[in-house]
Amino acid sequence: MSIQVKFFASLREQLQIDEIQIQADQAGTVMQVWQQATNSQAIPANLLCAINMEYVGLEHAVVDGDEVAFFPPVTGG
Amino acid sequence: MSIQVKFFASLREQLQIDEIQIQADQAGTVMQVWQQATNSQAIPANLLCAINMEYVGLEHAVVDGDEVAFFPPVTGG
Amino acid sequence: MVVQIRNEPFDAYAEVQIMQDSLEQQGKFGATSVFVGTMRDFNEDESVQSMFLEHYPGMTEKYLTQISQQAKQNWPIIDSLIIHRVGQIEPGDSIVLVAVWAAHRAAAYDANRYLMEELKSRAPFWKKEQLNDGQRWVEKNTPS
Amino acid sequence: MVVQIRNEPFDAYAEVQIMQDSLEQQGKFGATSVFVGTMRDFNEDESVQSMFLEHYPGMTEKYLTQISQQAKQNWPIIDSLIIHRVGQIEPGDSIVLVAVWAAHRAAAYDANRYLMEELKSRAPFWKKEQLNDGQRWVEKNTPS
Repeated sequence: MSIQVKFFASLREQLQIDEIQIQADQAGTVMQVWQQATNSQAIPANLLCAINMEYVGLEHAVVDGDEVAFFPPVTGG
Repeated sequence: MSIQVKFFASLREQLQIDEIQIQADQAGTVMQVWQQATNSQAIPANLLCAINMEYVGLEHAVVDGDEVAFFPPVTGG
Repeated sequence: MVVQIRNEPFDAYAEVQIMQDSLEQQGKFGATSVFVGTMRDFNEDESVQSMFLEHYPGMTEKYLTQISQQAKQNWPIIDSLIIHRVGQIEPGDSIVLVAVWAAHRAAAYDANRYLMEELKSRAPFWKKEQLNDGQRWVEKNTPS
Repeated sequence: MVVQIRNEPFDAYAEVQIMQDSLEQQGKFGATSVFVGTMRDFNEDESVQSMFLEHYPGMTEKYLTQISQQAKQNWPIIDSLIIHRVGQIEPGDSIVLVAVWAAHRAAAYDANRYLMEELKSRAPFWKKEQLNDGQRWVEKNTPS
């Protein structure tokens, strides 16, 4: 299973990861994607997550080919 | 006592009076101005009144030199 | 704070830009709320050819100035602009423009809507519509 | 229904006029509500020199399209326009434009504010401010 993982804004700078592709043997959750992609760093307060550009929670299931994104609270407008 | 009286919009057309100056011997109310200016025609529902370009009620006192205006509900904007 | 009554068509968005460029507090406003009322070519299921907008000269300006001052007291706004057409108006013409500049959006939105609701409910303007088969006074404005 | 992300400065009121001129339903809209967010030269008591606006390409357009469709379901509106800047932004530049056309004012006002609140709370954009002595990420938007 191959998952594309993206980080944005202050989170991208803190983790020093822009984008990473991870491989997993079995289906998992967004939380497990975070742990694998960040080497189990602590989850920031107010972390936002999306799968394929739709907001989801940390317990949401991830399937092969998904794009998972992590980012801080948004500040547009 | 001299009072300038103005009528607007549909009311002006119905009464066929644009503007009229009336004389009165003693102080009165907006209601009395209406009666004198219109020969005591019935007061329309939703009649609006102003003295010197400020909204007032029919019982408001009128003094010499006032401009009194009568008009229907407003429909600007 | 600007209030204007116009006898001729005006370009609403150009007017907003002109006033904005003249504001002293450049860099201070983060939020601008603009409302434009435009003449439609139908009303109450009837086609409307044109419209005559009558007003009470003097009282309209006085009233619109009062509500502009009230808006400035009620909300932290930087400036406001009201332009209202009178006279003969064609479909597609701008009838009314209300613009409010503020640091933040809540004040801009709230003050703009306050000005429009006060204008609609109390400013002494009256519309007479020219229909295919005659004319009629618009009897009242909708409350919101 | 138009949603655009722009890398370059845009003239907000000219954009409203261009979209308005292109609407098929000329003579049908009586109310236009426009909101423009502009970059200020200070924030949280500090002078801001410029700003970088990052976004999530693809998700921003998808999200803004979703809320535009939702607005059209929730209110009787004729059309809507959202333009949002990204990249390097200077004080006085327009950041966001939301415009809504409707027959009547309540729908125009309500849908416009809905779009701005949804955009502010959920659209994936992030601001980084350049101050006199360094830079900082804006941590959160105000709720109204």
